[in-house]
Amino acid sequence: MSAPPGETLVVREAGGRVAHPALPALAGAALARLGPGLRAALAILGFILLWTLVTASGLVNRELFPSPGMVWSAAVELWDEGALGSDLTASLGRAATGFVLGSVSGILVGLLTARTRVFSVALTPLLTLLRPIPAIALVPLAIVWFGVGEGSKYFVIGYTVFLAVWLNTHHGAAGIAGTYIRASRSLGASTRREFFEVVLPAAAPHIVAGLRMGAALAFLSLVAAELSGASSGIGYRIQEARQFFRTDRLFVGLIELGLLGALLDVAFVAVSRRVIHWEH
Amino acid sequence: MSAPPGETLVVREAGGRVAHPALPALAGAALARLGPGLRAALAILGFILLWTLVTASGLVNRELFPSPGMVWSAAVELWDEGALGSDLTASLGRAATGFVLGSVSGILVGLLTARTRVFSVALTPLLTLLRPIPAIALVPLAIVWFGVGEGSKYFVIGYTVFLAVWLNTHHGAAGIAGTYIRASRSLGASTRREFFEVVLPAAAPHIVAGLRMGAALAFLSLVAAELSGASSGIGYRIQEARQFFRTDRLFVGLIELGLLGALLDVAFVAVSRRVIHWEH
Amino acid sequence: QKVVTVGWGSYSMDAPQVLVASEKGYFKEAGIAPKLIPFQSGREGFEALIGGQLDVTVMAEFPAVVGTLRKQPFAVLAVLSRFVANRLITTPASGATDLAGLSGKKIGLPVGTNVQFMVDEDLKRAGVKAQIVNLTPPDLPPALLRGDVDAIATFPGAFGGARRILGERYRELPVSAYATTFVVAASRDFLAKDPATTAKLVEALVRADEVMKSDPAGAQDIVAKAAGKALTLEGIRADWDKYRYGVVLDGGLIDLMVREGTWIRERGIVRDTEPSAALFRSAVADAPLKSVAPATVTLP
Amino acid sequence: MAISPAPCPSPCPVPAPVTTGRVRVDGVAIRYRGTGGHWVEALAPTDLVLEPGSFTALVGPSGCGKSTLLNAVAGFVPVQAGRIDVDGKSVAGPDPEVGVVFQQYALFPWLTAAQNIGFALKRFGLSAAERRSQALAGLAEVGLEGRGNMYPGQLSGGMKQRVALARTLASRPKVLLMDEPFGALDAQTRASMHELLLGVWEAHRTTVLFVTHDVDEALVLSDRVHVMSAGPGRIVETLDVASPRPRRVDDVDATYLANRNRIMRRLRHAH
Amino acid sequence: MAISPAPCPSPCPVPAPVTTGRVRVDGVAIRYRGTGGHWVEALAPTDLVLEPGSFTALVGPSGCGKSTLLNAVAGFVPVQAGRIDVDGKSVAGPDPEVGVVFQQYALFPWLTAAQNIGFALKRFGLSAAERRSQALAGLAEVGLEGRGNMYPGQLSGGMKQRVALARTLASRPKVLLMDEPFGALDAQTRASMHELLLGVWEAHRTTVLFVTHDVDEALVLSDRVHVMSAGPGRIVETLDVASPRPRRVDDVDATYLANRNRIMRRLRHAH
Ligand SMILES: Nc1ncnc2c1ncn2[C@@H]1O[C@H](COP(=O)(O)OP(=O)(O)OP(=O)(O)O)[C@@H](O)[C@H]1O
Ligand SMILES: Nc1ncnc2c1ncn2[C@@H]1O[C@H](COP(=O)(O)OP(=O)(O)OP(=O)(O)O)[C@@H](O)[C@H]1O
Ligand SMILES: [Mg+2]
Ligand SMILES: [Mg+2]
Repeated sequence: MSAPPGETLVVREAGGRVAHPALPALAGAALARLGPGLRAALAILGFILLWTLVTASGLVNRELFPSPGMVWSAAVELWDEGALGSDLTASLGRAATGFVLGSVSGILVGLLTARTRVFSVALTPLLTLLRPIPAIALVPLAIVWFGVGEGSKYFVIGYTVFLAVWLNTHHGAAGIAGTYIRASRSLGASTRREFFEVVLPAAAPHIVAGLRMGAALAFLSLVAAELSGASSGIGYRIQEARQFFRTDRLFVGLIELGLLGALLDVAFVAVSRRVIHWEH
Repeated sequence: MSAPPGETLVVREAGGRVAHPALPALAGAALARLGPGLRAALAILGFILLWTLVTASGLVNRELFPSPGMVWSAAVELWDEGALGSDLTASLGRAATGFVLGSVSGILVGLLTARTRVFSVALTPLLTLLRPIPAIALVPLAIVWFGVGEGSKYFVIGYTVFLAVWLNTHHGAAGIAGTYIRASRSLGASTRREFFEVVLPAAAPHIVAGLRMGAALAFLSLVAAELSGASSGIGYRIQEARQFFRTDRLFVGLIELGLLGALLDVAFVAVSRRVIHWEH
Repeated sequence: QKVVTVGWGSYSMDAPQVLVASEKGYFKEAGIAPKLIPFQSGREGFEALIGGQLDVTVMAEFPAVVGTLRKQPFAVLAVLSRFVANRLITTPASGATDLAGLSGKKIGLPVGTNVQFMVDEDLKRAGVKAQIVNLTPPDLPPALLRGDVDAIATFPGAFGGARRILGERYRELPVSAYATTFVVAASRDFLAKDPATTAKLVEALVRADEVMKSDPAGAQDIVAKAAGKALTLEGIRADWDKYRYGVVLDGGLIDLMVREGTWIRERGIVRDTEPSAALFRSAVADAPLKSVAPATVTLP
Repeated sequence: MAISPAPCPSPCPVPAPVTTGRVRVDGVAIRYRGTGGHWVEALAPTDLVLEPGSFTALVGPSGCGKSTLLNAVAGFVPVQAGRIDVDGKSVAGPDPEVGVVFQQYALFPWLTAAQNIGFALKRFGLSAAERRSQALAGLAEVGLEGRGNMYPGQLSGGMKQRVALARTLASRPKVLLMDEPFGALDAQTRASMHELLLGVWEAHRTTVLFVTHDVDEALVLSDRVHVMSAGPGRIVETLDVASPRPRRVDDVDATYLANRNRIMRRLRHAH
Repeated sequence: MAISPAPCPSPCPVPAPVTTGRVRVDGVAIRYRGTGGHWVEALAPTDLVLEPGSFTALVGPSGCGKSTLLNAVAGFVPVQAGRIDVDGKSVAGPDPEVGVVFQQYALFPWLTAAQNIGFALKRFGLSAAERRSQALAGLAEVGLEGRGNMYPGQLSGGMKQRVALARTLASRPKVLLMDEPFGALDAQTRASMHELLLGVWEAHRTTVLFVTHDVDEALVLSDRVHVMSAGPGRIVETLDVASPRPRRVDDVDATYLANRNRIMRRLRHAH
């Protein structure tokens, strides 16, 4: 889908058509030589510097827009309280459980709707109507139906995960190249073998893409799920920080979400590259 | 990506390998003959029937799980109050404004990060860290930063839209086939013409896909945006229903979201098929 | 007409002065056009006040305590009412008839609010240990109904809804004399820029307060009209006595703020400031109320 | 990429006569439902016989119905009229007795080369070890010793098509259908695949139906060439190729040239 | 799909001698940075001269550096050593004087056929109406009258490549570089494209460098064939094709056959 990363640059250098090959181009060429990790670190350092300058300038209310130093102190405070660790455990546990529930059901329903017309006709319109309903709108129902314990949180997280995984699985399993099916049949495979040995692996890249999206969504719906009925977790801690006007602690929560989510995604991509090794 | 819809069925019929070509297969064949609209209507009718049966069975508390009839009455009630119409206007207005703000900025930043290395290096890591932070976690900050009026709502909606549109625009504009660029340059196009006449249209299918996702997200974040400082809108009405334990009115809100979101998506696809006519 | 933005919630019963002054035209007479902006909670209104989005807001005292400890630029102008009928709500299924009966049981409430302060104080006084479950107000009655928790504690405005949902299973447990104290507060900016308007605003509230005392039935009609479907006239009449209305500034407010401040500090989340009486006194701007009704200001 | 040696030691042993793999296409016509709901006539009523062990090519311009005819023999596409028999048994669906090699290889990318061949062997109820050793033997036959653990994505186009050929042969078909199997390969790789295919064919002596639009390919490989034309698809000319085997692409003669010019001219007027 | 008539009325008028479009490749070597960071030698130092108005083909197996050499002449790829001149001017980047036709057409799918050609005409500062009429004339030249408002997605592969050819010619190049332009077409369409290309070439008399791995194509089209070999890419044989024009694919002679066998054999040993 994308051109080899180096090539565009070569064309540009060879073309010599850039009207002002000034600072951006030169900086770009210099940056190209750094590794991707180093580049990201540099960008984040630059951002923190900017952030420090803005808060130090006195233009903003630091209680509402804390400086990096204040956020760091708040993180240390949360760590000393032991809240950082326990929040992580609680949130990751919830996200993981909701993710497993949502993705298992999403894969099953997706395979059903993709490969059996009756299920497709019966379920696709309903699922299409469910998609625009956000998890947060379902929190009240979740509490009523599943109680204030972990059940409702699993439901809210699992719901968003389910929709993403179902959609991807459905498209993957419905769009399998006809030649795979033809090859399988003309090699004498039974319907059962066709399903397990051809349909499933052929849809696997899409399923894994759905799982990746689902993992991101499990994270995104965590805050909504922990709004009510939780007494630990990142979402809870964000709520608590809000109640006590601790914007610095709120920022810690947001940064936790950002870092964890990004790390999770990187880990997910690394693992899925191994599972779906033939796609790369 | 997907095989022509008719073909799989043909293969199946010809194959004659289905062990029990019983009810599902026959029903499937019959359903295949109906139009897609009719099939969806049938499915939804069936679902409403099922729902009626469940609520009539007395197995569920109807205060917490209202019957279709109760939901219909609640909808009529809301209509008579004039709330249905005003909610729609308010919510659609907010979603539209947030969508426009988010998508314009998303397209601009996406084109910048895709075509200029310095911006890519500086912004991509930050945007990656922002992605796992849900809109709802930003609501407290939005109120403080952007006010209680519509500003904070536009921010919350625009934020989610921005991330989706940026990501798609970035991938679209970064992954343009090298031959288009080469063709453009060897036909004597200037950098300016290359950008407006080649890069932009070549990235357009991805941008439009991002806009479609953004439109869905504008809808999904509406409820979060209307949690605070709103006195109308579907999200507000859902909150209100929750405060007063009117599960029937809550269902009306959820169904509104589902229907509107689905309709919007259908409309979006229809329009974008015309805009990106060459992709079909 | 000077436009004043006012943070507002479902406070029809908690702060009827605002509705009465509006209806009677006292604001208009004072040259003020109040613009009510609704919030789900006093907390959000307070956030908007701090963010410079509101001129004044109505809320319970608790956010003011936190805001003072966090040195936010605002001031309390006056107390509007005190809700003196706080209760824990339970059902027969819990088997509890008093606080002691909740020992080892689960109590649902919104954590980080005055409700938690109230329950904590009472449990401590009674020497009872119970498990607190954090729930947003709308989720409290269904959680109790489902038996997820054994009792709930909620905000004054939510008792009616809880009674409706729980039906005949609705039971109340008496609690201590904690009174939710509803105040009106202004941003420091607004106070500094327009002291005259502030005083006129307070004056209009004082006039409304007097009407409520002299003609409660008329005031109740006004509230019923303004509240629309959310409250019935009968409900308003039945609950009227659960409030002690009066635009005042008294020592009781400071005492309560110190108690809450100490409690918050013990929880360890806000610990940068000593919750002294002097600190909270400094968060109260008594000049406007003093200028229109000096007798109602009895601060130490 | 080494090209495998000449298909048999000279003098060639006379192969035993083949008796199975007779394909009879009898008045077969095929229509598709087009996008507008109306029918597209893809193949006019067509008769065709493939003798056991023969190698037949089908050439013709794009869209003339070559794949349609082949897919009907493979059991992928139902016929609207007429019937297709393989050894007297009517074709009702895909059958491992009728093997197919596809242009796009259709190797399963999630299986290694050996596992792909193993997939075809499963129907014989062998043990895993037997399957593995037979799969490796199949790979060796197409010149891919030691590549058993490579995934299709790691193989070049020519190698992929060799694996696909080995996989199809592993299910021991009596008839081998090939739909532009070398269409995606460059001219040099294609030439070496021709030699390989002929070698394998001499060894297995299945009946082959080979679809291509490359006249040279048809002439190098087959005993008989059917030229098709579109609108609706039908056979417009049949030509027997008598040149002795083994044939060499880089050493063709005047008969070859005459046949080539004749088919070329036929194709120019066929579309 | 009608094939355009013979390239010129007989007797052919003797064309005026062409003087521009001389390409000189002088000791050009090209390396790429591979995935591991180390360098891949794609083209060993190579000399090559394309005479004004000549038609030169480059044949060779996949990966032997044909595209690399062509892309260097086009200014797409920087050279590591040596220099490339077009009419004495060193190539520093893409230039409309050196037109390129790509295998994957590279037509802009969001523009109609006429607009695609108009894209190339913009640099001449014409009015929109003039652009349109010149674009339509260009389309007519490649046999696509009346197709101006069709989008590339609505055209067949052969038609797309005609539009691409017309677009490149519209920028009035002195040199025309074609990288396997007909590789994706079926054999019949390809043959008709050959006639079309030769007709256009006779009319414009640009210098043509034509990359292919199809020996027949090279022999039918060109004055001179360079055979390349890989590891690193280099020219291993050069062959002048003297057969008189116009040549016909469906009526080739013995000289043709000798040349063909010679190149085929060279290629067998080249990779
Ligand atoms: N599944 C299908 N649905 C509708 N029409 C089809 C289908 N498959 C093929 N056709 C049509 O039937 C005709 C014959 O197609 P077929 O694929 O058999 O041609 P072909 O000779 O194999 O062409 P090519 O050389 O391009 O592979 C064409 O007009 C094609 O458009
Ligand atoms: N952008 C690139 N980066 C690294 N290596 C490259 C690049 N482009 C080509 N190569 C390598 O250079 C060599 C020559 O490639 P080139 O594309 O010129 O071959 P070719 O003769 O055109 O092949 P084909 O017939 O397949 O088009 C090959 O080994 C190829 O892998
Ligand atoms: Mg075909
Ligand atoms: Mg190439």
